[in-house]
Amino acid sequence: MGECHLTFLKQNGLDTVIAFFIKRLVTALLVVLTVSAMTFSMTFLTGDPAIAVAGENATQADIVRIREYYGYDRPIPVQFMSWLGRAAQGDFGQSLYLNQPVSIEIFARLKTTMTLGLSALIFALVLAIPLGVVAAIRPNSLLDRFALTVAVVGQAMPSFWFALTMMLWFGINWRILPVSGTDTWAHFVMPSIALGYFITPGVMRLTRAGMLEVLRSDYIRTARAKGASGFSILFKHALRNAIIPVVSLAAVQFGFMLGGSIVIETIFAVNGLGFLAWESIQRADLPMMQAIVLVLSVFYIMLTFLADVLNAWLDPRIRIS
Amino acid sequence: MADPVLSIRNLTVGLPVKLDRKNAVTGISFDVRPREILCVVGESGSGKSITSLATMGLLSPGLKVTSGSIDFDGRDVLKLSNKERNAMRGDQMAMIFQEPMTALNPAYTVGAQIEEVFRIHRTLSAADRRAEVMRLLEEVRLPEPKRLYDAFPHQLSGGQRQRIMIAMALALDPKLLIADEPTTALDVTTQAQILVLLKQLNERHDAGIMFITHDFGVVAEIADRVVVMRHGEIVEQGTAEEVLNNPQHPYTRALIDAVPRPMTEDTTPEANENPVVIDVQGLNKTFTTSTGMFKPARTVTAVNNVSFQVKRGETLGIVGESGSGKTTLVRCLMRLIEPDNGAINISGVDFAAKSRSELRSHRKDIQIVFQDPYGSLNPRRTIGSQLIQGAINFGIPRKEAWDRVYKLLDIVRMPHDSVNRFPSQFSGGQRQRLCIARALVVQPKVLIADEAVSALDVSIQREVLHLLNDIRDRLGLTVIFITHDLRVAAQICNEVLVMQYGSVVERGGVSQIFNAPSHDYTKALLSAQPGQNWDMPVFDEGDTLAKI
Amino acid sequence: MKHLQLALAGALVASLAVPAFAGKSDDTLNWATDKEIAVIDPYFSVTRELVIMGQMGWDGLVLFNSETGEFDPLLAKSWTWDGNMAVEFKLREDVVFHDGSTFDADDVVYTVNFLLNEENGVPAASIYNWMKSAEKIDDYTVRIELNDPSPLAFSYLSNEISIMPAGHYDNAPTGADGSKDYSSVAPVGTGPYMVADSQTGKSILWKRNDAYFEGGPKGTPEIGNIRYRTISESNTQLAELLTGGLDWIWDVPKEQALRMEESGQVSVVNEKTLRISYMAFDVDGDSGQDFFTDKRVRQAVSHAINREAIATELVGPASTVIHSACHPDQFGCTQDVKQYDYDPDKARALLAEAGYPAGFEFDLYGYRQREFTEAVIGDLAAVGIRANLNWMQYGSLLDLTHKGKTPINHMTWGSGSVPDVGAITPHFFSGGADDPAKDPRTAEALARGDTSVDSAVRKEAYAEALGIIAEEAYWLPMFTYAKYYAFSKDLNFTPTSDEIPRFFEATWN
Amino acid sequence: MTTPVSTSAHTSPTKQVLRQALNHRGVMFGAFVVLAIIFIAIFAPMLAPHDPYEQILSRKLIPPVWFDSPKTTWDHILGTDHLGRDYLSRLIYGARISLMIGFSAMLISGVIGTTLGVCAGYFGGRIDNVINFVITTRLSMPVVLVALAVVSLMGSSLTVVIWVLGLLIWDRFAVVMRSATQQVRGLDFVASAEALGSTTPRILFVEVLPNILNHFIVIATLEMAHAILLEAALSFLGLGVQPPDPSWGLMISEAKGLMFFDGWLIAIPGTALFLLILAINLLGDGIRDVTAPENRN
Repeated sequence: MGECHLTFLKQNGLDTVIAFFIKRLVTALLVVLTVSAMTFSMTFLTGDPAIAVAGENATQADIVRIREYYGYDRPIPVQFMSWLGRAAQGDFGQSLYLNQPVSIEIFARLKTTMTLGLSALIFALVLAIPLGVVAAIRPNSLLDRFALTVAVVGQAMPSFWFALTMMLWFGINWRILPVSGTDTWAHFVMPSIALGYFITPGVMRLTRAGMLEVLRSDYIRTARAKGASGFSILFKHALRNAIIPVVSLAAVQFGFMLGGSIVIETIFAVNGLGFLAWESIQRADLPMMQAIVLVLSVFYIMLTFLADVLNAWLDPRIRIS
Repeated sequence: MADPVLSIRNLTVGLPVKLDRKNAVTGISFDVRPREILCVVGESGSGKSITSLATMGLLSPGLKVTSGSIDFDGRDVLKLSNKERNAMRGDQMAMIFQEPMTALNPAYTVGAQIEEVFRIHRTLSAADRRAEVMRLLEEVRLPEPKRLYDAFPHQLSGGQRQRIMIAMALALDPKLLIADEPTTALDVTTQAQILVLLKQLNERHDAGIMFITHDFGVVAEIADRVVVMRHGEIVEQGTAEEVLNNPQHPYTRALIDAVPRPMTEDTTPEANENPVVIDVQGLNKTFTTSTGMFKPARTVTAVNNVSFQVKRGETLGIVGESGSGKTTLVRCLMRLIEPDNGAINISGVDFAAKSRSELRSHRKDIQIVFQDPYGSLNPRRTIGSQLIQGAINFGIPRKEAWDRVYKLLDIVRMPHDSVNRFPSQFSGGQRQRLCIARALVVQPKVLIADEAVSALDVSIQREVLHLLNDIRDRLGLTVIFITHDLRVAAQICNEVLVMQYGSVVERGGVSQIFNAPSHDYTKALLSAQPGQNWDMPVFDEGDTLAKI
Repeated sequence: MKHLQLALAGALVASLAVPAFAGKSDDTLNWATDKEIAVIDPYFSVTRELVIMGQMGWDGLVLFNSETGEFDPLLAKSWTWDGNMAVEFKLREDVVFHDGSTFDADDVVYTVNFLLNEENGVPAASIYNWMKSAEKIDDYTVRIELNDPSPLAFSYLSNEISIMPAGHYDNAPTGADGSKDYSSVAPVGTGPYMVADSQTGKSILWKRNDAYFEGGPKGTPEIGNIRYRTISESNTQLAELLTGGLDWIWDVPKEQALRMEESGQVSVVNEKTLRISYMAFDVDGDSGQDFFTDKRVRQAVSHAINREAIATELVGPASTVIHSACHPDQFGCTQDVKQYDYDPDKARALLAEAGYPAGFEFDLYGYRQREFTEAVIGDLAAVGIRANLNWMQYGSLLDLTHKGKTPINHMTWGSGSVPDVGAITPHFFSGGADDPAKDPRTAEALARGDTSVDSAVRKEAYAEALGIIAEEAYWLPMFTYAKYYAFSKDLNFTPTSDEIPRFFEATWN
Repeated sequence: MTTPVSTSAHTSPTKQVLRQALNHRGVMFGAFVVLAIIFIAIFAPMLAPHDPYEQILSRKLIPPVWFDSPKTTWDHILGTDHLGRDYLSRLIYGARISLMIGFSAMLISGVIGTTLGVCAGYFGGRIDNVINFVITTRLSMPVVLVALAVVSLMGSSLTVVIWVLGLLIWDRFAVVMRSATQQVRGLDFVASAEALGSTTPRILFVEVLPNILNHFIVIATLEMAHAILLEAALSFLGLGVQPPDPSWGLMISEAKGLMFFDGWLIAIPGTALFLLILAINLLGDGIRDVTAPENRN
């Protein structure tokens, strides 16, 4: 890999690469700015955040106190600018509910969500790529149909239903997996499957389509004409090329999973970012909501960037001009 | 004569059901002998590629050999197991394909891809393998083998890639080399080089070469023996000498007859007194491409200070190889692409100076027919609605517009009921006729044909060329004819512009260009034409393809 | 091959088998709610969970005895009232904090003064702003002065005012905005349990305080560890309870509770609470949908809803239908007011009389236990009133009700577990933002009750106000909430109506 | 193989696709189920045996007839829900709401996404850059989270849910339509229409749109399914359609509490939802198959 990057720098010139990074950075900043403005204004769709903070059974006096304490009486643009200024320094303010800095809390939860997201991704890839490959080798065969069924069923099943059904069988009836929590790796098995299964269809279809296309391509015919064995053709020649778009998809899906794990984290009591987001939404914890949306969009942008870099690394046509 | 390395007997390859023909190849038999080049010639759909793929055992799953045998080196390859076949392929028989751009795996260096042949079939040390690859790279005349070894396919030109393919095919000194239209996708100068290379290699190696082509010029250049195929059957086979100069079968004759003749006689056009219709002055167009994320933006000068004039009723040929800027030039001319600067005067209107909305009313003066007969008609609309659109756009009453359409259908020799059909129901040649009709419906002063016949089989090519000439004369059109093929240009043009790297390098009458070219590039183009030394026989009118 | 597969499968199951990390076997009581707890401080967290854990980690001066209805001495040995406006506490001398320091009068004075100092920003002001000051008489005597006569004083002292060691908040870290972050001070109290470990959004582990003083009303803690877990999804709580991952949950919906009881795997108890359900009408017509300015329409709605069915079928056996704007268990809460029985025909007649023979359509707002509200909508539909449900977060809904934008809001009130009408009716009918009617008569009567410590005077004043509310049908009091508790058969636990489970009293069977 | 294959005269591409569709099992199954559900939705008042809103608390949670329970009755074939409402009737009426959510959200997102995608793909240049930025921004916002937040803050009602979903899920339309338009824009018949003096709107509507319609239909089915699933997820968290309107997502969410005990409560609407999504997806896949360029002549 290191060698690859060296060639990559050598062949393109450092300037080009730096220019590319700067361009991406500017776009990323603009996106983040737009997203933050939208989330900030969105959170003022509601009435008075002070009431949410005060909680049930609070008196009017309590609410007024809280409103002044947190500065909700200032004009919204003023609040946005001051929030943005602090956010730029990594300070997203205090959580209204958890009474501690938002950034610390998010950072703590991110670890759990990343663990869950990564294991879900690995599950999805391990299931989807071989299925996609097998389906592409023998289109319309029994295996292809099976793979297609996995894909179609996966797309049609609400993830929460799948999760709860798994919990019923593996957790309650057979008792081979812990129901909820994050204490051991076994706790991550069901949430990872539930979350990963959701993206399996997409990865599988892309692998299948990519393999079908590549297997039809001229260079596979060349490889066959060379006398290469079926195995070498499949893995060395075909998969190597078909996997490139899958890598991008996987990176992007990973981003979606981080933001989409709300339901799964809620069901399996995984105290990750998704759960924090959902709890924050329920208690109208504005600073927390804003920061989570922002962090997730930054993550998404970083992941698409990573996907591009990975693509360039895998695909010499992009890497070297 | 040596025993044949390949001997095909009564080979029949079945087509999957539902198609109009039962077999892709029906009962064909021929031999390939060591050290000989056998050319298999035919138009598209003749079954020539299928024959070669069947020999290699590379037929796509839908196609099945239903009878016959393919004896190679004493064994019937149709009866070999997969493993035996793999062992044979790449070692004893090798193949070169048509599209050098896609035939190499983009993910590996070309060195690694050649090396793979040794990995598969031989046990050699890494150093030995590398040495072998270097030897091969040198043998196929690639510059700087050491650097090329680590290059990826996309970094090479088409010709270089085809040389890599050849090196790969020759790696283990096979007994049989199959080349499936190996030069068709290449520019004519590159084609000439590759043909020379193949001939040289043929002298040094023992391999028999089976060379698939549609181009009789190429056949004349390299063939020892020729097999002519049509609709999956062999219509004629014999030595190159016999088939080229004394073809027996009417189809062969017709095919040869349709080959564009090189310009030999001096036909200086009579001085044309007509007014100038197109006056282009100092046209420039540069593109800035930023194709990849890590690639620096590149500036390409596609059209470099081009000026020319065409008079009414003339046909101007613009000739150049791919990338010479000829297509960009005409698209700028029509303002389908915005030129950077320059003046375009078309019958008194400066196209370059008008705003796009002002331009609309003048668009009818200049029309275009494109190369790809499949992309230039909207698959979702009936032919009629597409033909009439232009007239409607310029406010012609519906009835009159339909009259025009029917009249034009007569001119392009298409039936009137074509208007109710969809493009998918027409062949490539028919579509090109319809495109010509569509362009003419607005009664343009200038018609541009942008490689309008390049995608067509040679026999159909000739018909369309005749049609174009006919229309020009009947309607008093001015035609700009873009082509990469000098021979085609010679058949239809009065004058020719030769372009290279965006610039016009030479301009002159057809006979002047052919007989007394002044620019080196024009000379190179001319000398690269395949089959120059072949004196094409002429047949009676009776043997046109239409009759067969 | 087959054998190998079986062996592998067996190994897999074995390696996955859940360790018994819960329950009697390792002396840990696991309980869960859906809340995330980040702040372990009863003053800086306004959740029910912290009231519960506040009782575990800290002690107040007194403790409410739900059996006798009296206050037992806790950190105080005894007390004497000096008129209505001051009370003097004698303190226990054998109490130590978790950090080893000894409890005395300084700690009480420090705690009260800390609460009263506005700069400290302790959120729930109503629990302490009845106090004027605390004063140390001697090491074990404290005098608390009141601002006004306050009948709820002891309720707050029992449930809400936990005594912190003197100087507890002095070393609080300074937050980003320069203010002190008191909420992150490590919890130290005198209670029967102390915090051993906490992970935000996941769990808080309490371990037994072996140095807890003997002879107090909280008894001596038996169970070694009590772990609180956050599990938001009720199905998951249930699954954990059934598989032994949890020992105790509450707020179980009735049907689930009944099924679990049938299964016999866990103990299920339905216990009444001080929370009531009510519907408040937009009496002023501020919402723009002025149907409910007409008393007959309000009464029609009251007759249309089958509260009895909702209480028995959906809430649970311990739930009762109520008729006045308070909980029957609260002091001063008379049910002797005008009652609106379930009578759809009468409802239709009243509607026709009010000019809506064909009914009408309006927006109904709710936030808690949707099936209860859904049942209300069903009943209203039966008399021709179509209610569009607007389901909201509590905060957003409260904001709307304060602005008077809700034609009807279906809400609940828990009175902070205070068994006195003073904790509910005055909040809603003294002319404040929550007052749907702003009737000066109720405000006047309630003020009389609030400022007296004479039981008779208070009862009479409250009865007057409750009578007006019922007569005018400003509210439709619906029913008392009853909570289903489900817990392990290993656990010996008794629920109380104040919704403060006393885990420190729980034992293993 | 460029062998020209003759097809019978006067068949439009649309008819050819239709003929292929009729032979495609996925399309037929999908179309059958979707049409059946649409039929049920339209004729709900005639098909439903009871008023779906009529509640009888004393008759709650009657199991479906195939259960061995003394409570079952043929009056309530699929039993009753937790408020004693007829489950079959609610299921039938639920088809209306679920379809309406899916269809409306798809329509909103389709209009937004197609407009953006076609403009970006056709005009290119700066417009493309700006629209690309908008798409990236949208993609970077987590859908479920934003939907939850907005619905939670604005209060959930059918209209809010439809608009929030519609305004959030247009990204795939935009991305696909953009690349499809780019592809069509590069074809010569567009250049030729331009040369023939067609106006830009005319080119867009007559030349470009009909040729990207198949992509639109495929994405439309996917997004419709997506919207219905998202609504179900919102409902699961209590923020979807509000009772008493019976969307299938809401029925699942109301039944989930009893899923460990009375599985049928969640299985019935769950299966209905699953079938609908499955059918829509199969339909979309099938349409993609039969309209894919390699399958056309």
